[in-house]
Amino acid sequence: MSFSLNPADFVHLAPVLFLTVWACLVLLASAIGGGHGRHYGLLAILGLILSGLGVALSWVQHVQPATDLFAGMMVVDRFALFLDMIFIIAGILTALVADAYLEEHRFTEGEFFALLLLSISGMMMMVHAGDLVMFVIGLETMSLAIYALVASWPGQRRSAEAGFKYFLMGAVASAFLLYGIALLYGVTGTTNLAKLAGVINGKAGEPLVLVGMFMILGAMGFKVALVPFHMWTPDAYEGAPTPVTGFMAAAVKAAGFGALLRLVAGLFSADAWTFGSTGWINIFWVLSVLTMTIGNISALRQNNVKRMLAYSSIAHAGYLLIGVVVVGLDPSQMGAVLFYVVAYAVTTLGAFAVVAWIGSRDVERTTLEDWYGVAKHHPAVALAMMLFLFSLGGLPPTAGFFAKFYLFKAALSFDSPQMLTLVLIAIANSVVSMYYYLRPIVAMYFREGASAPKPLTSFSVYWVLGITSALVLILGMAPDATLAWAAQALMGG
Amino acid sequence: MLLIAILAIPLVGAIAVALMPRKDEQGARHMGMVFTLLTFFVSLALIAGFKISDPGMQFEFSVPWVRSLGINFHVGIDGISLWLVLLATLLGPIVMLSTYKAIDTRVKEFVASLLILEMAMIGALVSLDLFVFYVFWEIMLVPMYLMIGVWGHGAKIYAALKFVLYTLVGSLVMLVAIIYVYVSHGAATGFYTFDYMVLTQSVWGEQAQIFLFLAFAIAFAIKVPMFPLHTWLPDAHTQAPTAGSVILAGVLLKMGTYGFIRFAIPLFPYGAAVWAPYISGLAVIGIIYGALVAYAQKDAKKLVAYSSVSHLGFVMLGLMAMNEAGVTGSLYQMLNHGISTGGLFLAIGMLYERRHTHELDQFGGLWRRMPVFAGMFMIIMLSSAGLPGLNGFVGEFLILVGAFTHHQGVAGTDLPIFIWHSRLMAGIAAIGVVLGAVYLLHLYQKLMFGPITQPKNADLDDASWREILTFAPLIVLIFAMGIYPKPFLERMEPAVKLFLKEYKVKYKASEGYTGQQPKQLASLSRSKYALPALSAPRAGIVAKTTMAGGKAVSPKVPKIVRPKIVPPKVVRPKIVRPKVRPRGGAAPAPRTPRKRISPEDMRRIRRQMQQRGRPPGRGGRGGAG
Amino acid sequence: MVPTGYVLVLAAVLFLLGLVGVVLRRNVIIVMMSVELMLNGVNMTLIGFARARGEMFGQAFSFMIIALAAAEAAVGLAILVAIFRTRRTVNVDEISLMRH
Amino acid sequence: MKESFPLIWIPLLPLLGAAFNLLLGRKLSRRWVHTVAVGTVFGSLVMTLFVLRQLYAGWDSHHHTMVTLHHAVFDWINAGAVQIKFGLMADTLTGVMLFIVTFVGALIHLYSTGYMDHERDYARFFGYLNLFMGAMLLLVLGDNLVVLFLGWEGVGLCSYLLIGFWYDKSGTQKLGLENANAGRKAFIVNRIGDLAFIIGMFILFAAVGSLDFADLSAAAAQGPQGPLMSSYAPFGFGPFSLAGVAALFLFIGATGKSAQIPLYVWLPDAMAGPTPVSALIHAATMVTAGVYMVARMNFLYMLTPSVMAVVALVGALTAFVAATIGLAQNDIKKVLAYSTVSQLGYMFMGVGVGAYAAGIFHVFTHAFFKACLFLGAGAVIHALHHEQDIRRMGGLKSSLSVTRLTFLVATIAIAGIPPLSGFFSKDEILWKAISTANPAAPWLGPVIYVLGMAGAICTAFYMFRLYTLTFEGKCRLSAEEQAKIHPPDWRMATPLVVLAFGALVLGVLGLPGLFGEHANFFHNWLAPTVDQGAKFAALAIPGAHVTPAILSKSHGAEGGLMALSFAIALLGSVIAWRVYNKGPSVWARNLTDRFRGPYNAIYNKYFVDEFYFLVVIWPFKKIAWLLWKVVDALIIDLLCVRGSARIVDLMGRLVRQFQTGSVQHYLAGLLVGVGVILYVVAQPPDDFRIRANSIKAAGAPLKVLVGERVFFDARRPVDKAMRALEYKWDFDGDGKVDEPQAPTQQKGQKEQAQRWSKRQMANFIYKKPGRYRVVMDVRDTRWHTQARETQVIDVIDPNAPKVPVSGSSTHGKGVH
Repeated sequence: MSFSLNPADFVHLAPVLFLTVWACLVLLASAIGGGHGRHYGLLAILGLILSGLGVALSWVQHVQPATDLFAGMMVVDRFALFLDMIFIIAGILTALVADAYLEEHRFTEGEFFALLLLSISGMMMMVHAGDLVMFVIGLETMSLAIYALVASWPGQRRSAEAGFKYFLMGAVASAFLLYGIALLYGVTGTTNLAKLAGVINGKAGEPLVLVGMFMILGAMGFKVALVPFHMWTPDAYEGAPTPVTGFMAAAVKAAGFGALLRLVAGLFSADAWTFGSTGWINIFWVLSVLTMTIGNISALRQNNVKRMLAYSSIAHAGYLLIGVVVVGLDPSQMGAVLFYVVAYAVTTLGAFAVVAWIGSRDVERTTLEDWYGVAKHHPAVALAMMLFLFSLGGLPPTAGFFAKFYLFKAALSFDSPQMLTLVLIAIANSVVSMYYYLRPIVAMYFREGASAPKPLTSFSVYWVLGITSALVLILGMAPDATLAWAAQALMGG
Repeated sequence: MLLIAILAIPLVGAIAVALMPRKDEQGARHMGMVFTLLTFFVSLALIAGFKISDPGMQFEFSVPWVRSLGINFHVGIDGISLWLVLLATLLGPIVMLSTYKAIDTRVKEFVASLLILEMAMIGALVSLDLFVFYVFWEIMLVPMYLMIGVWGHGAKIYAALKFVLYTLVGSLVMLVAIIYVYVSHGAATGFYTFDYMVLTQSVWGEQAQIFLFLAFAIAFAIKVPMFPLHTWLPDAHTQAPTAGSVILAGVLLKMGTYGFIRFAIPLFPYGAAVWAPYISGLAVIGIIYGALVAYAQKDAKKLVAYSSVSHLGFVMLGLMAMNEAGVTGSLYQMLNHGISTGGLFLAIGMLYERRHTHELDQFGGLWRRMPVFAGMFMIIMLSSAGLPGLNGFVGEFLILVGAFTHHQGVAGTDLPIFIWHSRLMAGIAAIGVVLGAVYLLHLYQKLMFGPITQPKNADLDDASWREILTFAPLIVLIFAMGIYPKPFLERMEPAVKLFLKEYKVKYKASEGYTGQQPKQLASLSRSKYALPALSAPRAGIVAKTTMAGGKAVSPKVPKIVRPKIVPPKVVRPKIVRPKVRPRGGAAPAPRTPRKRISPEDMRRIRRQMQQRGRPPGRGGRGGAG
Repeated sequence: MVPTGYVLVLAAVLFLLGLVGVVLRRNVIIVMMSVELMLNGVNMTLIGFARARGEMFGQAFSFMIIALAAAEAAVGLAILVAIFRTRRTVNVDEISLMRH
Repeated sequence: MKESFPLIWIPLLPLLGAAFNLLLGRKLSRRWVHTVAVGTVFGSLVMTLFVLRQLYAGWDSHHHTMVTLHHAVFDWINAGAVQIKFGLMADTLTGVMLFIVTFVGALIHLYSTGYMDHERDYARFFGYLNLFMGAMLLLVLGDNLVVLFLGWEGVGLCSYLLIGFWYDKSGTQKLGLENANAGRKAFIVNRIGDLAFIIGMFILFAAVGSLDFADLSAAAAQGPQGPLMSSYAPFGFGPFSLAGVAALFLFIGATGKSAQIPLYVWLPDAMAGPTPVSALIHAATMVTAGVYMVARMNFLYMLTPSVMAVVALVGALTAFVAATIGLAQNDIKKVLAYSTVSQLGYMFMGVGVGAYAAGIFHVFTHAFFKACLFLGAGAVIHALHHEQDIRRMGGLKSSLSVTRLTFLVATIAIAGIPPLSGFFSKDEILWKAISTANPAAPWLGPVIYVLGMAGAICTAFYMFRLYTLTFEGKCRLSAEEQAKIHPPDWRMATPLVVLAFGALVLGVLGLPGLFGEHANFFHNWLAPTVDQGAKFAALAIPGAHVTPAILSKSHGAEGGLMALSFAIALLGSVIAWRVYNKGPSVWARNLTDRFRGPYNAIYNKYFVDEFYFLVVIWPFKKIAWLLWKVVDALIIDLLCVRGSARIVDLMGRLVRQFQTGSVQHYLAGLLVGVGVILYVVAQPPDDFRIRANSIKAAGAPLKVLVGERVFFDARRPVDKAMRALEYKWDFDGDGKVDEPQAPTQQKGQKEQAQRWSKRQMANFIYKKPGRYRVVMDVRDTRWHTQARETQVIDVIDPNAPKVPVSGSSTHGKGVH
């Protein structure tokens, strides 16, 4: 294998590298500056904006075909750039929320933002990966940072426990992933995705390849919280500091699905892998049904809003899996999945921002009782939360509705009874899910609170709420531009 | 543009009210009043500008909304929707007026909800694009949900939840059907659109129609509500505040029946014909059942709620008669029900304001204290009971005549058994008229007659001027519509005629058509907006279209070679056009067949997609390594 | 020369042993060691394959995994310390504050 | 001949009066109220007189022709085939009804100003009364059934409102709901009739396509070929002629409005209303609407002798039954109420035998004497401060002399004693009844005649009982009550006198045939409208001969029967006079004691109300309650709606039990997930299809021929599985592997079973016809997993095509 370093590759990689370096700078600054104060958040946001500009520039300047960097280790295509943009926006919004949140709950700030930036750079590596090795590096960079973020609330038992559970399961999942990669390497002799895709086609029946493949998919299922690999999700989401939870639901999920799509639509796209009773489409079909159903019915009676949203995120992973199946059938329908990812990310960030907003002074007010009467004292926030919940439930005119509609449209464009069944199951799930999405609304609007909540007062949270609710409405009512971008974000394109 | 104005005014009003200071409750009420009145007066211009003899859509307006999916913000009204729109705009100020005293908490939010609700209802009534319709249809849920939940009473949370979930079940099934219609129509014609005017020009195969109609029908039947799907209604009505009940009964329930007449039947005439006997059977059951159960109620609001089940059974029965008398009667009865049942809810709401109960046993002998109120209540009650000379009679009479002469209008059901089936149906339904009198007189007697038994009732105030003013428009309409219905009927007539004509044409066309794909008929178009030019993409892959601004997406996006489709000339309603032929262009457009997909097909499609859509990047990379 | 198959089987056994340890052991330290064992199984697989193919990719990858394992251990132990501080235990069973 | 006339003003005037009084009357003085109320009705009366003048001018008594006045007001209900105009029409029949309504109505309005003088809701009362006038006038003026129905329901509404006028008092001045209940009963019973009425309308509409009387009668005049005579057999019953069904339904409607069996039960209760209301609505006008309707639809009834027989029989039965009930009532108004029911029975008897003129004539005379009776009764009640029990009255002739005199005249009239009006009208009906010749029921004439005569004697009896108990003998009231008796003022007395005078002399308008061919003015007046016998006979319409032709020519018979009915009436009167002359007598008490059973039965109105309660009302309430509680609340809501929600919820709770909080359990879940997926993946593909000769089985078994070499292969929809698969086949289902074949026969079964072929194809020759099961085993050599596919195949012998493919005895068992 010849290996030559093309200096131009670094230009393409600049946003990722920049972010990594910036993370280190933030860390350094916090080490020097003592770790407290508002400027770290702003610093992180500045870095994200700069990186985002780079990504945008890359998108505009992008010429096809996709660029392979470092001898195929990484690839720059619009698919990855689109996801990059999601990560960065999610990062900015999370940083804004965290800024207020951390100040209120008084824990270390500099490291937090450094970890945030690091995890974003990991995600970017992950979706840019052209090689399984790169993929692992990105995944681990992201995961390790997130483990730390989850457990970053000092003195909070729940935070540490959540971090531990997430870490341990993540480590095992990583081991599975690595073992799967090792097996694939053993059979094919390469870990480059493009090369693998060529070689692996003829080896569908090989036990080692199959085991490897499904170990990798299992590990990815863990990352995006598919049933039955989902069990860490509620605990980790509940225990993590709320901005981190939002970030996990939005960005980590997006990264996971991005990577999953890379794998299924890139690596395992051969017919023999895809179709038939043992192809991954069938398996994902079943997983999709299981994931959305179990996610939804588990959320039904949750009195903890954060945990309920965690289950809801599982359910949404199930819906997204419909998109994965669709992309498996027709890669040009990628736009449907990506739009859904965007819509879900924006909505869930907003929802978790509200959850973060309402708690104060080391207390996260996450039970429904805590939410009683919010609408009376804070009508605007209640309205925004209602918007997010309706978006999650898929009521127009919100982003969630349009995303769901677009996804179902993509699924139904195959006149296949199986897809119709899947959509109908998703429909039934939507109805069930509406029940628990309405419960916080009931608490906020229909109940009288014993005492007025004392939420965060920092203006940055309100910025986030404003931005996310505006985005939810824009994506729901004027989705044209986003649709066009999502439609262009084809893999290798 | 007039319709856009009618839609925009309440929306602007809602925003304006939302921005008002929280303390200024009276100001919010006045603001709401101003905007609802403004909407109403602007909507009166619809009557003025309405061309009576034109059966097609009027005041049409269309602007692309989501270009890449062929969604247009397409609105318009015809004789079918005209009066319903006016009913909605009329009930707006009436309801607003009725809430001046009834709502005293969170007034600002209430007024905003009301205005949003009004906008959504009008939107659903005027939209001519399935997607737009669906959006408005769902938006209606939210303010109503809040109204029941926030300003309701009793088990309001349960009722609100039931209302939303019940409705949602149906509407999501409808969403699937809408998407199916869109996708299959696009695949067959290469013309992806949700535009009602375009979609109605195609017929689907028999089997597909049966299922698609069912999917639409479930959504609408829940909203109507028809017999076994009605249990959300009593709860919602009982727990809702007066304004909510009035709007719910007045306009919201009409959405179901309107949906049948506007969407379900014209799109799937064969399916409608197949299901019609069952639906009319359920309608008749609903008539009798609703009346009986209404009689058993001890709660005034529940009684009226069940009476809605009975009344809307009449509407459905008339609709399923598929002849001019029946359909016109249904339309008319929708208005009547809005006015009379809305009025009943208003009246019961006024009693609630005074006594804070709906229990029949808590009242009695009110006439002595409230003669003016009792008189107005009497008129509304009689209108609901279908007394000749009042509006209810005209609708019920037409419906029953229509149902009775059902066989004279429907293709394919001329067997004697159907004749007698329909006559039996109409005969049984007519029993509902008697039962209507039974439960309404029961209600009235319990409230108004007899001595005053409860001390609390001994010093009730008679209707105030505000309340009289609330009732006045309804009572005027009750008499006007009962005595001189011509202005209403003559505007409905051409649209109903066209509806039936197209129904018959399309029924004939779909009878025996077993294809998987929809086929286009000789154009039945009534809209100058139903042109492909305005409504975006026609390629096989919807997502891959040009970016906004006309910039090409990428050189890799396949150019799907299709003959340029020349927009046909603006076609006024000329039914006679050549037989099935592709839209517009001279050369037949190649169609992407959309058949049942086996895994083999899936592979083939994928391969095609890969060849077309997938750039050779992967292969190239593979080669490089 | 040891046949490749033997190496692979040994690696698989290591991996499984690690897995069993992770699932069954109650002490968090041992659980984390078991994770390392799993990763070593992976390493061994890689090396076995690489040797059979006569190339160095596997070994290189292994180094990366070792680094990765170290990073994981660092994070893991940090979290463990945090847990121990708040509840004075390293028993897996007792770390179940959040459930259902 | 048609003429135009602004007829709308006749009903519109009272309607405007009603609107005025109901909207403004509360605030205005009584003078305004009754000026407007009475003035508008007198206005209608004047208009009516103009109408009558015009009708009279256009009427030719010899040629039986007339003019009709029309007024097309506006298009009312127009939708497709339904074109209902709001049209009014006046012909001779309408003229009579108009006169009755406006004349009697005007008098009663006048009377009411006195009667209701102390009433609090004065304006409301007159508003309702005017409203009633308007509706009744619309009813008689309508030129189609729908306008008629508008009036029909309108008068029903007014009846409801007026019966419940004292909505918070019961009949005995206590607070209660009885009055309101009575009103509701009237309305609902009427609605039941109306239900039949509208169905009748629909049938006519479905047949003719119009509901105008002109169109309907034109359709009827087409005779047996017309649309009305087509016969139907719905659901295997029948055949019925359409006209018959329609006429029957319309008549059921009439039984509701005109209080005939079985729907008469509301009328006695309706006496709860103020007495002028009883006089106007429940005696003179509204209740005769049914008779008017039948007369108006005479062309329809002529088509169906059987329905006419039903009408006559129901009328006769009602006449008799109600008269018997009247014998034992003690409430002055109840007696009159049953008397009204009974008299209405006579009217239906008349129209039922085709004697429409006679029926209407009885309506006419009845309006006078019955209104007079009710108003007289009202005067008594008014004078006695709402005492209604005749057992407590008596001896009022001195204190209420005018009332007594007019009451006596009316009593004689209703009892049927010549030469008062009642005699002529009733006797004509009886005469026409016995001489009827109904082809559908030849026995009809004598039967209804006997019933009618029996009713007549009862009538005479109870009317004189009423009169004597009220006015003769000694006064049975307490002294202080007697002191408060006051005679009616002029507003109440004038109508009494006028009506009594009418009852006295109006018989001359309908003298029997005995007095000459054209002596019966009334008959001639109505003939252009209702007498279609000759015309219909020419069209061979079956009912044409219902109207008697032969007997009626015999003056001897007519005279004889007249004498008989006079005698009967006199007998009844005299008995009553004798028995009750001195108040409630011992003799009568003894008589009732002796016949306790029959007496109880008639005293309690044959327990009809109780019967209806048991059979209709009680089950109705129970069913309504059950539907609500069982179907709605339990089955739909609890089981279906909330049940499904509960199931989902339970599933949710179950699933969450797995979320134990222990990370190792989560890991176990993860492992199980991976394990299950790997297990599934490891299975060989199961989507094989076994094909024979490249033909895929589609549901039914594959068919091959005996002796043919059949090529089997196993295909997957998606293949190139890249899996190392091996196959073996058993073609005849005998458990032995046929392919790959064992190399030698000596090799054991076991070894053969272990052999596998890599080929996906195989072939075989079937020796015998029958049904076989082909079994293919497939295994994955890498995973060492195995699967099995089967396919049923029919082997057919081409030489014996009829050999059954399975289950035949030659093969022992169907599947090898």
